[in-house]
Amino acid sequence: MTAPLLEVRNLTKTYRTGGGLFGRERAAHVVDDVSFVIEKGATFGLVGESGSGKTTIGRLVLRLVEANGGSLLLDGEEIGEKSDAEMRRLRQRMQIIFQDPFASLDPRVKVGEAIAAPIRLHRLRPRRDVRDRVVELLELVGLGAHQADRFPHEFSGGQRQRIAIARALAVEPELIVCDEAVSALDLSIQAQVINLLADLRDRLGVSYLFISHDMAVIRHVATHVGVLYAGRLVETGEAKEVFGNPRHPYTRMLLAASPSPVPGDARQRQAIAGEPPSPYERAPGCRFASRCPSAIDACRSEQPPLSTFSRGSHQAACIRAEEFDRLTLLSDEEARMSPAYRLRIDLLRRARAESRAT
Amino acid sequence: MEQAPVGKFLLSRLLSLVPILFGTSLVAFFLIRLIPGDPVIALLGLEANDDAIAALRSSLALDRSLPVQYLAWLGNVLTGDFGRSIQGGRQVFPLILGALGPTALLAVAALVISLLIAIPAGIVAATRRDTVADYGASFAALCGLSMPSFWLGVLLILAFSIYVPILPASGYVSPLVDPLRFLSFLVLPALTLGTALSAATMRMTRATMLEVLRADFIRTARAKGVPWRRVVWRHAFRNAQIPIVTLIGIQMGQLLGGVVITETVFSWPGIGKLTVDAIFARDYPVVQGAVLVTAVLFVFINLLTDVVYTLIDPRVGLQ
Amino acid sequence: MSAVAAPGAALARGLVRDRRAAFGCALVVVACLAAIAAPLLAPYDPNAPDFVAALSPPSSAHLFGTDDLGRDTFSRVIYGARVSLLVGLVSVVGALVVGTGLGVVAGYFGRFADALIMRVMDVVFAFPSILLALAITAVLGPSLSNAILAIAVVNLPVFARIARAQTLVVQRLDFVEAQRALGFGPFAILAKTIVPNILAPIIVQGSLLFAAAIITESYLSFLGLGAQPPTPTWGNMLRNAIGFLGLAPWLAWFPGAAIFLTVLGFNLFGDALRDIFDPRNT
Amino acid sequence: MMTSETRDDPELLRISGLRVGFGDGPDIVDGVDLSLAPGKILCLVGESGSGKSLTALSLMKLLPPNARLTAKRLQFQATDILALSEERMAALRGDRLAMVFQEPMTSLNPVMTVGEQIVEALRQHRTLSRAEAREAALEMLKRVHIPAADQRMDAYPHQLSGGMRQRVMIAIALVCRPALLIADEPTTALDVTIESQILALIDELRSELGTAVLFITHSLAVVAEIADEIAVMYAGRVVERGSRDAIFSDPQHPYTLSLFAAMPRANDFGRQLASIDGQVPSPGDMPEGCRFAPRCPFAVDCCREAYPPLLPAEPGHDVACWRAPLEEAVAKALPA
Amino acid sequence: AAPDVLDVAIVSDPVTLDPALMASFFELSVQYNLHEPLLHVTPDLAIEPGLAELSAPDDTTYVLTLKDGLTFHDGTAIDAEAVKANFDRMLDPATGSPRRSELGPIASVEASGPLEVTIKLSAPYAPFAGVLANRAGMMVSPKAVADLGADFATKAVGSGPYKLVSWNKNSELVLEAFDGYWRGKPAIGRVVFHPISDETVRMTNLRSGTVQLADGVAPQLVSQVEQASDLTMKQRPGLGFNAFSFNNTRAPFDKAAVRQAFVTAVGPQVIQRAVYFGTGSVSNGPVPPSIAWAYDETLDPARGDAEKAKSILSEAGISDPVEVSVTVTNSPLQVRTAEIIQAQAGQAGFKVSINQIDPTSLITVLRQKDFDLCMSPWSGRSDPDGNMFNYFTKDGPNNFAGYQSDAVDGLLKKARTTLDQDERATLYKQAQETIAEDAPMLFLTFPSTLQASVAKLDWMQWPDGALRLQFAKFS
Ligand SMILES: Nc1ncnc2c1ncn2[C@@H]1O[C@H](COP(=O)(O)OP(=O)(O)OP(=O)(O)O)[C@@H](O)[C@H]1O
Ligand SMILES: Nc1ncnc2c1ncn2[C@@H]1O[C@H](COP(=O)(O)OP(=O)(O)OP(=O)(O)O)[C@@H](O)[C@H]1O
Ligand SMILES: [Mg+2]
Ligand SMILES: [Mg+2]
Repeated sequence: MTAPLLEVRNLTKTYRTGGGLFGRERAAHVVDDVSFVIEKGATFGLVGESGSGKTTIGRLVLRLVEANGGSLLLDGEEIGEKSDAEMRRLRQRMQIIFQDPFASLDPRVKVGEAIAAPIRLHRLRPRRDVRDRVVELLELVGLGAHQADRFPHEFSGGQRQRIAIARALAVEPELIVCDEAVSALDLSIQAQVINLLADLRDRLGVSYLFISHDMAVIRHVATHVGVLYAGRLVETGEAKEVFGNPRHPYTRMLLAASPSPVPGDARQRQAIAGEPPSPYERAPGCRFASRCPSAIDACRSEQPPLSTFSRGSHQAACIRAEEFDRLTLLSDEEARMSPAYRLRIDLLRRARAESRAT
Repeated sequence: MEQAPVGKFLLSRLLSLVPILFGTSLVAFFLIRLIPGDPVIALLGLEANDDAIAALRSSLALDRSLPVQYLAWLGNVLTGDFGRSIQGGRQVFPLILGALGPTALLAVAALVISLLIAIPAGIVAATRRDTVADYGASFAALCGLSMPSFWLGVLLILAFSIYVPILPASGYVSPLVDPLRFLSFLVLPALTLGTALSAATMRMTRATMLEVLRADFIRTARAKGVPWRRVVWRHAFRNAQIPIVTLIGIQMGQLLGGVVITETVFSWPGIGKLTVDAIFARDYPVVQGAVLVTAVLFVFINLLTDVVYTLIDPRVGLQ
Repeated sequence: MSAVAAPGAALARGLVRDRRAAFGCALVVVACLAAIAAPLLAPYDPNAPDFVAALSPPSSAHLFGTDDLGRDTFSRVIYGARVSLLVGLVSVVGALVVGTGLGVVAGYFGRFADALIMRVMDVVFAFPSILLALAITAVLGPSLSNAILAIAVVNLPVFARIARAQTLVVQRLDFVEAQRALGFGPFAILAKTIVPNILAPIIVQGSLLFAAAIITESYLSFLGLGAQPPTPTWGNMLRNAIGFLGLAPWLAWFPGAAIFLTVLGFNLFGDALRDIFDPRNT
Repeated sequence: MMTSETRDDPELLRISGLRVGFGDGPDIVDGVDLSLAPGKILCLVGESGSGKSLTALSLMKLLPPNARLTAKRLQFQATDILALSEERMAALRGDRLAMVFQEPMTSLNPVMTVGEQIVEALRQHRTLSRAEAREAALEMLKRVHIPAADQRMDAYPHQLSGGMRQRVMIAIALVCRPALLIADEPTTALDVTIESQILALIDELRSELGTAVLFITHSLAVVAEIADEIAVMYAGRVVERGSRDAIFSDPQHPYTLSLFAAMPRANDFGRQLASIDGQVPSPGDMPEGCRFAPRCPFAVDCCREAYPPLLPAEPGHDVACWRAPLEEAVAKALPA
Repeated sequence: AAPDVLDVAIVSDPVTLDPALMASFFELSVQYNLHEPLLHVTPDLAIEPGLAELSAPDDTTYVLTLKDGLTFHDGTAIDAEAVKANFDRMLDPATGSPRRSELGPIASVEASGPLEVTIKLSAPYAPFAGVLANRAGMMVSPKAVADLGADFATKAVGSGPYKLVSWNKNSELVLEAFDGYWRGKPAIGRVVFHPISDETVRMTNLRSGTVQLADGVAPQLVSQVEQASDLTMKQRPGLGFNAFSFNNTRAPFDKAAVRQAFVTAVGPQVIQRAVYFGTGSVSNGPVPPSIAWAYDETLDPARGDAEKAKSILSEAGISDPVEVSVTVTNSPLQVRTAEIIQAQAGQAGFKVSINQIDPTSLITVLRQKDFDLCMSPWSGRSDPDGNMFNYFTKDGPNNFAGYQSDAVDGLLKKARTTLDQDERATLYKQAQETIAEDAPMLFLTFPSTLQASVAKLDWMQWPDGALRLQFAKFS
């Protein structure tokens, strides 16, 4: 059996923050014993509450921040110990699209050059073809060649995000960490980018670690899903398993809270009461217990391991995982829309099909 | 890891002093001996004859081999004995400390003056970019800059002790002895130096402020309704401080190393003139001692700047 | 591709647009021209004394008057540009390049590199410039180039420290991390990402130290370590003039103005450089 | 006092003929008209780069220095913002008029703790003691659901996650309870639970204080949830405008339709999403007629010749399309 | 009331206050106030009794008789033992005192009575009285020397009109009138010396009244000071000379003709006017007109004559340009002088480069003969021997030129041991003539001593420039 493209084992990250110059240091346990694998051509969707450590995991995977513990295997090879020079070579195989595209673009470099530089660095195209490649990439993300000569601050938020995507794609990596990569895009551009990523996956076997808050997007793109809560994975497995039969109360609440684009529909959206545990303190027991409607005493005494519920690759870290009913989510929103809406969408589809055909 | 970061940092910096001082002492010792000229001849001048030279040389132990001299000196320094000046026979360490005091007082006064002039001027220039205020401030700064301190010093003396005789032309008295007279002596040299320093600080302030004023968080501050003046001082200026503090650290270093020309013009008995005179007289013990002491001072100034960085910008860590 | 369009073109466009920059550039060009074409421009031999005409005030025969030996100040100011510009430019540019390099390396790599580089800089800084100049001269012999070397060495720590401090801040920004993620090596990141983003204060410092270097040169040549008489330099002329403060004040005006205008030119030019290469500028 | 004033005002905000350009380039925002009543939420959706953020920034008069702003009318609470001095404008900002910016990472001052930054906004407009202000700021941080809020008060922005910074920004904007909140994609960095909490908070403010909101977002779900009014922008112009229900149940403009069609939906894993073919025209090179025409499958000659005015399709629902309503114009032409 | 404090600007801070070790000309001003020599010299260079009276029973014996009841500043008596101890100290090779050679061929020093010291010489030594009126005659307290050890140099205890109060390096040196001074307590109670090395700054200090007396007025400022009604400018021909040594030991100046040509090319009148602004006088030899009896006014060669210089060169078969370097220290006066020499010699076929060095290196350069032409000015002594012996005898310590003339060597040695002044005058004039022919040195000017004060200060000026402030008072 061939090794998966990326295997993450027991990853742990603790930030130390000094309280001022002379204050005592405090430790924030931000990522705690996280393990998952990403097969070639798979998309691992990472979801979780804001601040739960998703970005940190993304950065740990690329070793942009160093883990406090755990190992990272790329093609079965440990990369946690690689020297800087070796890491640099590996970086061509792994890329990250940062959550904040503006901060991750050098304000003094024109975007065309920002995209061209990695192509030249890794000698992915002969010099004279670089410019064409840059234009090609810009067009792939819905920007035009004329935008290559502008600076990052001259772009809108969504445009910057697309530039960041184009730059990551430029090195033709095998694994891309997409940290909220499509969240600032309007729906049609988002669709274009998601299609592009899917196409790369299908044609070239590119894999993704896809971090997003948007359940609809995750559902659309992810083959596997991991649900992160306060630095720990609480549920993971194949996407259709997890979405179809969520076993951890947090996952269930997350899905239940997902909004629906049907007016009037979403009013039942339910917020999760309470707040996540502070990363500075570590209480025994399940981290979600304080907010969990189904928590029992046992939940507060011991941290349940991730395998509590295990069917195939589907795992959940909840001692009551077996007890929950199947969660039925409202399915097709379009069906609930007005007739006029459906008629016009249908017209649009047919007109598009028509114009593409000619 | 468990120790407060600053403790660890201080400790490592203090440890780093050991090789620095060793290196400095070695370089200082041999560098000054590289320069042709003989301290004994320098001392005896034109009247030197061979006997007198030989006698003095052996009484100063300058006739021994260099490594022996170096080790002997180093040994003495380690016990706190920096030796005696060849010129005049004073104890080196008190001599240096005695000169460092006036220099430090002058340096602090000059820095304060320069900051009082330069920071507001730099900020005005940056916020009113391309207005008369900006041009005026920049013009004045460049005048201050292209005016060598010996000129500025002499012109100030002409102005304030001859045409409008309100200040003494030059001199020094310890502030412990007569604080008022001390102040009257301090004004002109501090102004001379302060003006020169303020040129650099003003330009630096202007440049970094221009940079910072474009940042997104400035827009946030304005969106909060913070008045422009406060946006400038509290948001922009604080973010512009790293290069300014660096510059101040450098200037402090330069000042404590001595400002020969200003000291000469105002007869200020500082470390700069002492060191330069000692260099010219090839007064080995004084030069070596002064270099060592300044090196230690610099290490401390830099340590201080590094600590200040962390206070200014939480993203900067120690080490 | 045009994203890397020649900086020269950008500069030219910037100069056309910005009148101040053009003025600064013009000043620098005039100074350089004076230096290059001195023999053509100077009406007199700058070193030929004329004791009868000593200390004569500006007149039509001697535009800027004459000095204590009756030499034509105008000619000397023109010739003075040669040494002064050379010293200013070479020593500052040299120190800027090397010092900035050391500083960013220290700031970026931290730890051992930082400790080593910055402590060496401390030591260099602790040595009085005159001592360094004398020592360099002692080893390499007295010449103008050694004076330049000495001035550059003394300025080295200044640039190193500023560069290091800025690097400490900039290297934590996301876009630097992005470059690392893209697989750029540390030196590529330093050269292409960090340096352009810390250049503003360094350019400012450079254009300021230019003036200081001209004046330091006069000090060194005064000690016999720089340009030797009768070679005129602006610093020397200014220094000499102080002895004639009451007698012949014009001796100071003209070299002083030459320094001022050149420094003004370099500062305006430096500002313009910064603005032109700062995309966020209008 | 202030709230009563806003309540009486039928129109809190009225923009007409807003144009924004850069340097001597073309107008990027090209004649936007919007209005907003107190207590209402107007959602601005549209193509990325169409000028939504610029429109928002124009209202705050916080456009970049090289931007050029012109408008027929820019009126907030009966004051003409366009004519306001910078000082008067500053007094307005953060107090009655607040904004959450799109870039959470760079919009917070890196050298001030988040607590200080919220306190500052508060003390700028309210006379409060330091302790009171801190108390109120902490309260606000809790209301935007930052965990361990009292510890986070003293954290620096770089120590927070993206979503937390975004919430700090929201806290700053809300702390003075503004009459108009301009929120530029405030919830894109937030997970669904916090998003809904923030939306609830906004809703609360709206009902408590009559705060009106100009809400820029790409999430149709969010729009569906909170909008009273919707404006759809494309290439610097508003192409469709109306009440939420009107737009959702009766979307008219082909661009609006494209947005809806592009939504990923349940159970379509692996299927292509419906994106729009072609490129957005560049601002310097806008087509003569309808700006969407080159990408519109319904476009006919007249679309390419003249720009369609924003005309009411129904009362309170305006659309800028020559071919609206579509079914009448094209149904016959298309094969079933 | 007249002020009781006099602030004096001097050119540099003294190195040492120990007269046995002092070496710099600029220290004299301070030294003469701290340590009065055994004999006193008048402004006209006559020698008078001071602390002691000198008699010479024979050509090689001198007897010093001390005034009774004199004490050093520390109260110890100035008696024969103390004087002997001083001589012993200066003569002890281990002291390394430059005074040792000045004192001449001393055979023995005896305390022949409580207040009487007998000094025996091994040969007659004509300058001896002059020497005792100078540095070598300055007596210090032997007790203080013993007690203070290495600190004596900074705390000197002497016998002069003023005693030391405090000395802050580079700042101020404070003296206080000595009650026990033999002429009576000086009129001015306190004297503060301020070392101010820059000539312009010294004058601004004087003009502002921060100091009331300034040493070393820059020549170009003389006329300005003279015009100022509230200032007094005093000038008086000095004892020394401004000259350059040719390096007689190596090409090109090993040939007398080349030296002659160079001397002819350089016009001292121009230097006197352009550099010294008319102060002082032109010099063609080592003895200044202030030492009238030995001054040779007949020396008047053609100078500043480029044509003649050229012809001398071509007669000697030397083809120009002759490349030489001229070494000077970095004082403005010297650099200006060098620039003029460069220009003038340039017209006569010399290609002159200027080599600036610092003053410390100067002495090394001179001693190592590492130069072609190097400044070697002399502060001068009241006796012509002091201006010539060390410079022109074969192994004179200041014979930097490497001048080897049997004739001059013999004349100078003879003049030293001859006690009759007329005879000595002839010998010195002969020597000066020979020197003028051989041209081992390039003589330029005899500088004047230039000092200035506020008008209300009454003071006397000495040719050696030393300020003797017991004779000063505020009017
Ligand atoms: N400083 C600037 N200089 C030049 N063009 C700019 C500048 N800022 C923005 N633009 C241009 O203005 C247009 C509108 O920008 P804006 O930020 O308003 O878009 P947006 O609608 O908010 O998009 P997004 O949804 O992606 O944030 C964009 O095409 C952008 O390229
Ligand atoms: N440099 C740092 N120092 C201290 N704490 C940090 C640092 N960086 C991140 N954290 C903390 O780590 C936690 C996780 O942050 P991370 O950015 O990984 O969250 P996230 O899941 O990406 O959240 P979001 O969805 O909001 O972006 C947060 O609690 C944050 O405060
Ligand atoms: Mg994140
Ligand atoms: Mg936007």
